[in-house]
Formats: sequence, structure tokens, C-alpha cells
Amino acid sequence: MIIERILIALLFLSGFAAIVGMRNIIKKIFGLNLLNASVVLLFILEGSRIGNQAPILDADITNMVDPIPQALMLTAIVIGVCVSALSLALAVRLYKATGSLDIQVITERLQREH
Amino acid sequence: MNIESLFLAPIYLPLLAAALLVSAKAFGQAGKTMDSMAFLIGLILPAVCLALLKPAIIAHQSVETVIGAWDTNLGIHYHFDGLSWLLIALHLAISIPVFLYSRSNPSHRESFSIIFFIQCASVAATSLTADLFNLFVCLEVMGVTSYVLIASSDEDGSVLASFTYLLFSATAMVFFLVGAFGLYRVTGSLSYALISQVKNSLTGADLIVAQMSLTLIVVSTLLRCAVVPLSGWLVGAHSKAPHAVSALLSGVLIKIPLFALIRLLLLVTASERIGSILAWAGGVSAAVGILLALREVQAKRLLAYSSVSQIGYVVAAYGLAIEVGLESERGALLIASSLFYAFCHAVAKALLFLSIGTATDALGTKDLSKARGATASLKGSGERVPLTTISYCIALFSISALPPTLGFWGKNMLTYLAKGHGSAYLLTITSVLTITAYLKLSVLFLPSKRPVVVMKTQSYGAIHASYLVLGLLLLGGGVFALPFKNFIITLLLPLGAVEASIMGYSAYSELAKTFLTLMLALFLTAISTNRYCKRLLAKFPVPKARFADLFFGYALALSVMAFQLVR
Amino acid sequence: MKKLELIKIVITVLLCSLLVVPIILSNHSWPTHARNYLLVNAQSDTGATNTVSAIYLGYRAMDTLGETLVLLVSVTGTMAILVKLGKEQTDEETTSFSLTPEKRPTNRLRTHLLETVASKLGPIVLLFGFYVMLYGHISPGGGFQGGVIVASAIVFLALGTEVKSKLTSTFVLSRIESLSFLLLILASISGVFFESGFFGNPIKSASSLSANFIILLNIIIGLKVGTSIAVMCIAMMGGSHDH
Amino acid sequence: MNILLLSLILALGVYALLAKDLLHSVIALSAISMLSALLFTILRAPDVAITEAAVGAGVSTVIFVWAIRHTQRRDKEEP
Repeated sequence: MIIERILIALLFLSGFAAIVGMRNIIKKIFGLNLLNASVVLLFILEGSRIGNQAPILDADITNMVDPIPQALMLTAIVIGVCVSALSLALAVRLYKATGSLDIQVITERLQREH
Repeated sequence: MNIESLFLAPIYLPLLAAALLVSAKAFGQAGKTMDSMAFLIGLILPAVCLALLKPAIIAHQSVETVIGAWDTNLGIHYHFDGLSWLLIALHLAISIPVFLYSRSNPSHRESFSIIFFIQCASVAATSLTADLFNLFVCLEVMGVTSYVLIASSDEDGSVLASFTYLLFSATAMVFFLVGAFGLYRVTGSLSYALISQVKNSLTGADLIVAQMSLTLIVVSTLLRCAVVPLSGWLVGAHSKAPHAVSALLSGVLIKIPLFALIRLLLLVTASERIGSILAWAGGVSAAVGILLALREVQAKRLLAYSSVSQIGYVVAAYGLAIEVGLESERGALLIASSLFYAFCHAVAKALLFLSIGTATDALGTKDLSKARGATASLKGSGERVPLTTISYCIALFSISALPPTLGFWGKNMLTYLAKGHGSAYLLTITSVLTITAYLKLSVLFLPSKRPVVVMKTQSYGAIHASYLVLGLLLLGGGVFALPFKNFIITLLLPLGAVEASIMGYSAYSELAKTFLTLMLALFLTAISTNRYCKRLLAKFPVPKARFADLFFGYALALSVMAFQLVR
Repeated sequence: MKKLELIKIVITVLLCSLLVVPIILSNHSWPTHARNYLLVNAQSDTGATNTVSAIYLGYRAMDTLGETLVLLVSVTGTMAILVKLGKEQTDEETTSFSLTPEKRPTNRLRTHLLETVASKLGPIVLLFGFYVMLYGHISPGGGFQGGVIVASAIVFLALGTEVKSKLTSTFVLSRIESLSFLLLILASISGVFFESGFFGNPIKSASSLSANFIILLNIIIGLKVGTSIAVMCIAMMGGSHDH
Repeated sequence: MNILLLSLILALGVYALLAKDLLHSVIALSAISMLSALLFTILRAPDVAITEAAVGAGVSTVIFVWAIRHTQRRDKEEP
């Protein structure tokens, strides 16, 4: 149980480190994706600890998992993908404008134009 | 129609307007008439609904309801009271003129309107919601609309500004989700009332987890308000966006999350520690923002830095109110004056962004060291009455807290109430520097000897209408400031505030102080235009916010707040 | 300078991990009362046996509306950027994904594998998508998931057929999208006039029919999501200039 | 089983961040989505599994590939 949590925490931290530290903007977006994935995994994993049946009310259901985190995560997954789609579109426009994916180079080139 | 349906009107009517516009666009029917109809449905009708609600609000009807009338443990709670009424009214007061202004710019018209109306709905939902996950969704809708609106500008840097803001706030929203996870796990609920019930009885390790989760949620929401360690994204985003969007973002959107947060903060214990941090953060924001604004030579960037500084006032009073507690008279007055000043700043800053934006467009340059003679250029481009200059002056008076405008009452009342706390000194220094910074900006309108540059000619009808609404709000608010203030205090009563009046205070007794501030500011301006001083100032390095610095500020804010809460 | 930057990054990650890791590792038992309530009442409240659907479109339908809005806005924003890019770039930048068969490198080899498989698979996937959409209230699935499957089916059809069919033209798709968005807003407002409040179930009182509202929402959301994602994918493959 | 899947996901995630070829990273992310979907099925969350498979492995991969096609495939450090 604790090992699973540690693995998820590591996934979270690696995604966060990529967002902060990587210079390539597409890699940053990969990091954001991993961050989202880790939170979704966390919610579903912990929410499934209280039962062993899928949350569909059949006749013989007695001990289902918690459906609330699942419903929340449906929303979170979709929002995550929408945000990363938008950020990728912006990244492509930045590349077309400056010819680079490196955040520092992009910043410098855009500042120089002023 | 019951009170809930009327209160929800600012959410679903703009959505209906957006849906109509989407359909009109797909069927090729979009045009001026459709746009006007959407304006009526999406902005005017909600304003009518708010007017209808006024008697119920004054009678202190505070309704907490579950959307769709489901079970209280599972449904989404919405809270209808004076605070949400005021927030929606604030947003409508700015967004109606901003929408009018935006009609002068025909490019990407349909997409702009659709996204604008969706943003209106999200702002209303944010100010009404009392559910943690719903707050997350509302903030995301608000964020996504902001990113798209910022990137819709034709300026080069706008994409980078939008991308930076997107990545920063999307990451913070994931932290928000982790916070929601922690609170749900410990308390078993997502609505504020139920969370606070359980959380206030927690002990030991559970309490620490709950406090840390609360920290994540509070800091991630404050990011949208651009308090100082979290404000790195604001300047790029607000200066590169189209003028109408800048006015809306700087005027309203940085304040709504702050006041939406108060519903949660009032319920949980130990929130007075958060309040004391916020009071200091507000003071520091005010000072740092204005110092950076003084260095700036680009008109819109100067305004954006000034937004950081002005939100500092709001946050400082807000934090002090939470620290003192709303049950006390001082706390009640402080929260009211915080909201009052948010209103003053929103109107003034929207007017500033619109008028400066129009002026720089007419001049063709934003550089304050070169641009002169905006009035003549505007005249050349087809403006018959110099309303841009006049409304700039009104907004200037308001933001520098000079009578007879709304800002005079707002700022003086706020600094008077904040007296005694350390950040009040920072606020007083800031009000002197604010005048200096705006005097520097005013050179745009000085007459120039050079020949008049005319970039383009356009019609000013819609632009002038928006100026008139905002300018009259500032002047009329100045005349009716005390009744307005008392109105706000009455409306905030259901929050747990006590009846309090500000009888012993009259802003006119502080006229001498205002005069002193003005003299000091003029003196400073005179000094700073001196050649030696300029040389000395130029030696200070300009701080360059890199991408990693944004997150460094975020981590700093997180750890300071967590340390205060867990200690 | 570079070292300072690195130290800053390390401090940032460390501070954030100090806050986040305890929350992730916390050992508090997961709350059960919401689940227990749903076990007994979900079916009578909403008429759906799939409790996730019951929450997603019943108890917390407001979140779903917000999610649909995020999707709408981000697709609109992405499309605006795509249009801007399309104006700037010349035709030489073709991709192997390109929709027009002449531009596809596979076309040169005359294998037709992609076209054949995609055109045969498309209708089947479309049918499956509608199944997932319509049965979301009693089995896993729902409007959103079904919509994404429908979107992939439309993309398959667009890849497979060399003749332009009406189903795959972005023109028709965006009309369906806009109408279903209008319907979604109208459906959510309808409760205001039926005494059940915003996003209330307007046909809640007729207990045997109460699942119908969820089915209706599933269909509307499915159409909305499916068409908007399909429009975006087709535009990304360079097929948006057909009108 | 959960631990195995999670460590695979972590390994793929780290690979996606460190790979020099961005297309490889995209494939790794897509694999992460598929593995997560498998994990969700094991954890009795079929709805989330369907969504993750359709959205994570389907739509987001298409968008990522599109973005890389329009930029550059290699992640090269610039001076």
C-alpha cells in the first residue's frame, strides 16, 4: 500500500520537476500530462480501497468502490487534456514565430524584437 | 421565479447567449444584430435579474442550496447572499462597458464574443459556488477563457504570455486537486460547510494533512489574484492582451477568486493565521508593484505593474479583516472597505486600460520616452470630442485618490482602517509613489511639437459609450460614496459581520493628508526627472522573471503559509 | 548564473514535495458514507444503475457543464490558432497523416491498407460509439466516452473514403456541434421552469421516466463532444479548408 | 499487480521526459495511458478506464503527434 503511494508521489514529482526544470516547452507539457495522470491514479487508487465491486448497481451488489472520485476524475481527465491541447497549439505558434522550442531562446528572441 | 433561479441567471443567460452565437456562427448568420441580441440576453438581462433581487438581498436573505435539489451530502452547494450579489454586480459593471468597447474591433468578432460570454458565466459561478471541486472547474473555465482571450491579440509576445500563464496556473490547479484530495479523504465531503464541520474537530496527523491541503488550495487560488510571490505571470499577460481583455482581466478577474475564497476561510479554524500572512503579502505587493511600475517605460506594462500594486491594497485589507475576525466591528469595516476598494480599482483600471489602449493605438507607439501628443493624434484619427483624454483624467484622479472621485473615498478609508498594522506604512508610501508613476504615464497626453501622426481613422461611438459608463460610475460613486459604502456593509452582514458604521470618519477631514501626499509626489516627480537621478536609477538592474522564478515564488508562498498553519 | 538557476529549481521541487508528499502518503481511512448513501438511493434518485453516471450527470451535473465549456473554449482557441497557422504556412508542409490521398506518402506505394481498413472499421466504431453513448446509465460509458469514440469513427471515415461524404465535412459537423451545445444549455435551463431548479431533472416526478433525462444529456453531450473533437482532429490533419 | 503496473508507468514517465526523440516520448505517454486504463479496470473503475483509453491514448496522442510534426522532433539543447 505504501509502495503504491510512493510510486505515485515519485511520478508527481518527476512531472513537476520537468515543468520547472526542462527547457523544451513540449517536454514541459509532457510533465503537465504526467502530473495530471498521477493525480488521477491517486484518486482512483485510494477510492478503490473500500470495496471490491464496480460501482454499477446490479442485484447482488454489496461492497462497491467509492464512485465519487471516479466521477470527479472523469472531469479532471478531460480538463487536463483540453488544457494540454491548448498549450500545444500555443507551443506550435511559438515555434513558428521564433524557430525554437527552448523557453529561454524563445524569450530572448521575442524580447529582441521590441 | 424564486430567488435561486434569479441568482443563477448570471450563469445560464450568458451561456444561452454564447450558445446562440455558436449556432449563428455555424449557420453563417452571425452579424451585428446577433451580437446585439447576445449582448441583451447575456449582459443586460442578468443585470435586470440582479436589480430584481435587490429587495431580497437587503432583507438579508442568505440561501444555501444544492443545485438540482439533490441530497446535501452529494450535490453541489451554491450560496446566494450579499457577497455574491456584489461580486456579480462588480463584474457586470465592468463587462458591459468592456463589451461595448470591444465592438469597435471587428477582427475575430464571433469567437471573441462566445468566449467572453462563457467567461461571464464562469465568473458568476465562481462567486456563487460553495463546493471545492466545483470551484476547481469554475477556475479552470475562467483560466481557459483567459488564455484564449490573451492569445487572441495580434501582438507577438501575447502567445508567450498566454503560454506562461497557462503552464503556471495549470500546474497550480493540479496542486489544487491534490489539496481537494486531502480534504476529501480526511473530511469525506466537498462542500465548504461539511468540510469545516469535520475539519474543526480534527486532531494530530489528520489535522496536519488537512492544513496542508488547505494551504495548497488557498495558494493555488491566490495565484489568480497575483499577490506578490505569485505575480510573475500577470505583467506579460495583462500588457499583451487586447485592450478590452486587459481591462476585464485587470479590473475584475484578479479579484473574484480572492473573494470567492472567503467562504471557505471564514468557516475553518485557524484562518486568522492565513489572514495575517495575507495582510503582509498585500502590503509587500503594493510596494513592490509600484516600484517596478516606476521603472517601466511601456504604457500598458506600467498599468499592469500598477494592478499588482493596487490588488495589494485589497488583499491587505482582506487579510486584516480575516485576522481580526468578521465578528468585530473593525473586521466588518475592513472587509467592506476591501470590497469597496476592489470596486474603485476595477472601474478606474478598466477605464485606464481602455483610454491608454486607444491612445497608444492612435499614436502607434507605447514607449513613454517617445510618445507625446496623444490628444492631437486621437483628433486626427476621427475623435471629435476629446473624451479619451477627459476619461483618462477622471481615472487618474480616482486611482491617485484625489477628490471628488470614488477612489478618494476608497483608498483613504482603507488606509485609515488599516492603521496600526505594519503593512499600513507600506500602503501609505505606495499611495505617494502611485501618483508619481501615473504622472509619468500622463506624458502621453502632453502636447507635442512634432507633426501629428495618424495611424488609422475609426469611429468612436462604441468607445465613447464605454467611457461614459465607467467615467460616470467613478464620478457618481464619488458623490454617493457614503451611502454606497453603507450599502456594502449591510449586504455583507450575512457573512457573520456585525452592524458597524463608520460614523467617526469623514474623508474630508483627511484632505490635508491628501494634499501632503500630492505635494510629496510632485516633489518626487521633480527629483526623478533630474538628470543625476535618472543616471542613478538606471544603475539598478531590471529584474527579469524567468520561467523557473514563477515556480520558485509559488513554492515560497506554499512553504510560508504551510509553516504558519502547521506550527 | 547557471548554478544559481539549478539551485532554485532544486529548492522549488523540494519545498513543493515537502507539502505534497505527506498528503499523498497520509493513511486516513477513505470516507464511506457517500458510497453507502449511493448504494441505497442512487437508483431511486436518478434512475441510473451506473452510479458514476448518476453522479456525473445527476448529482454533480454542474461540473460536467463546466467541463463541456472547457472543451468548447479550448477547441475554439485551438481552431483559431490552426486557422492562423494555415494562413501562414505554404502547401509544401504536408504530413503523412494528410487527409487528401495525393499528399499521403502511403499513397505513393499504392498499398491502400490504411484506406481500406479505416473505411471498413469506421461504421463499426461509429455503432460502438453510439452504443456506449446510449447505454451509459446502466453500463460503463456515457456521453463523453461515446462521443470520443464517435469522433474517432468520423476520423476513420474521413481517412478511409476518397470521396468527400457529408458526415466528414467540418461544415456539417460544426453545425451539429453548435445545435447540440444549444440543446445542452436549453436542457439545463429547462429545470428552472419546471420547479426543480437549474440543472434539476425536469421529469423527476414521473419516476419510471426519470432515467430519460440522463439518457438525453448523454446523447447531447456525446454529439457535442464527438463532433467538436472530430472537427479539431480533421483540421489538424489539414482537411479544414473544404468550405 | 498494482505495484508492477505503477512502476512500469513511472519508468515510462521518466523515459518520456528524458528521451531525446520527442516522438518516442509521445509513444511512452500513450503507453502510460493504456497501462493506466488497465490499472483502472483492475481497480473497478470501468468508466474512468474507458475515458482514459479514449482520451488519453487516443485524442491526446493525435494532438501531440500533430504538434511534433509542426515543430521539431529532436530535443536539442541550444546555447
